[in-house]
Amino acid sequence: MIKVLFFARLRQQLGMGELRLEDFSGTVRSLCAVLCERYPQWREHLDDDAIRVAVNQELADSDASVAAGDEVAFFPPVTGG
Amino acid sequence: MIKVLFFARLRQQLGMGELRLEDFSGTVRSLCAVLCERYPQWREHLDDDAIRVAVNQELADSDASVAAGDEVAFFPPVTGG
Amino acid sequence: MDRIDVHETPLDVAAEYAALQKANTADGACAMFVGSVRDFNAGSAVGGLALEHYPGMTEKSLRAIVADARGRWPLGRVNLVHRVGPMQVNEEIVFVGVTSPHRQAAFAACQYIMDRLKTEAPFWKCETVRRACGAEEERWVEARASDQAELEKWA
Amino acid sequence: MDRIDVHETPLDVAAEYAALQKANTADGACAMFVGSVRDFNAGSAVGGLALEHYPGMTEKSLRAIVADARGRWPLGRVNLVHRVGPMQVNEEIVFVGVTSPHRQAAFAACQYIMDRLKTEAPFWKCETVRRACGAEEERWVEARASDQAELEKWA
Repeated sequence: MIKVLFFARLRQQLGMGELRLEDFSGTVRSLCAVLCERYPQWREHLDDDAIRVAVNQELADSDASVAAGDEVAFFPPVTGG
Repeated sequence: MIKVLFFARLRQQLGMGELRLEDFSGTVRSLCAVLCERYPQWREHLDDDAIRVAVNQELADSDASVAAGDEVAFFPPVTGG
Repeated sequence: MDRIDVHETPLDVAAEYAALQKANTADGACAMFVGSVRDFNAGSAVGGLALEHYPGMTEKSLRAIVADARGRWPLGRVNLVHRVGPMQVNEEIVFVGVTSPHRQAAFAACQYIMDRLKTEAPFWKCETVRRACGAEEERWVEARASDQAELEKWA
Repeated sequence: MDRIDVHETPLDVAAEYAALQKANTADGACAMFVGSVRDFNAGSAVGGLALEHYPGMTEKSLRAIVADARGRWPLGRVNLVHRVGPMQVNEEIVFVGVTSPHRQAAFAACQYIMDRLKTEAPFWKCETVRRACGAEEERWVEARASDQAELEKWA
């Protein structure tokens, strides 16, 4: 099982902060494709070069691998400080 | 009359913090020559490229003019902060 | 040696400085930065701010940034505190304090930590904006290209 | 707008910060630097310090430096306090605090003020050095070539 998190503006746009996905294994890019297939209205928000990804709480790129037990977070560019 | 001040290490080396000079008019360089003539033992301390000069409380170079009423200070490189 | 903290209560800059300085006889230099809520941003009057973060990742990210700073400069104490949740105009959002025997190292490390934090620590600001008509609305703050550009000087 | 002060009593960093921040809703950034007396310098244990200055020129010099900083960056409040006279190890010598709407301006101006102060404000440090044999002696601190070199980045 994979835990997927969304933050800030993206969380509001998708109307969801967290979901769990059974039986996924692949890259961040393919995870994103799976999500956009399941929720087509997410594509415009999720399939965006500005969106950042963290795998297991570390910044990652689209080629990073994701497997059972991982936590993947999608979020807009950060604006703290 | 010109007021001449010495600070820090230089003040200790010359054994004097302040003196007044009557009837001088010229450059910082010539003022320095007048002082070294009057106090030959000052030459090794005063005639040194490291020594800084301020005329009327602003940093100046050897070519700056000095005239009656001016305050001229000689001091080592600053070390505050 | 490092104090890294994320909390919802107000920052106490005086206490943070005191912790950096107390009985610290080896470091002659302390550089600090405080970021606080402005009353105006991107052309609009701001009435307040709410800071969202990614609880699991935040401290991890801040620790990695501070560790990288320590790898670049000889640092004594490092103190990095970030507030989250709702806050008012003029309240402090972030404190970074760094001590070192050397002034240049303290300044560089403090600025480096802020530049990295601004581009990779998972915080997001949502401003309450006051319209001319008196209405209030919430608006997510946009990331600035200039923050990304600042990173290049450390590459 | 500028607070520039030279005095013999201890610095109060918390009060200086409070003055920079109080009801300052326009500036989101505050960069600060504190220099204090180290216990070790140029290979010797330091027991204390005495700071000599040129009373007539000191504030004039500091005001000129701050005015030049204001000419280079958009600054809100600037607060520059330098202690003179005798002081102990770990006590603060100088505080520089700068606020601005922009983080980069605050950092740059704070560092610029320190770099200029270090090379042109008329202060001289005389350290009390403890020899291995237990004897104490006074020693004028030597200027550093690195301080002069730092100035070049502002040329």
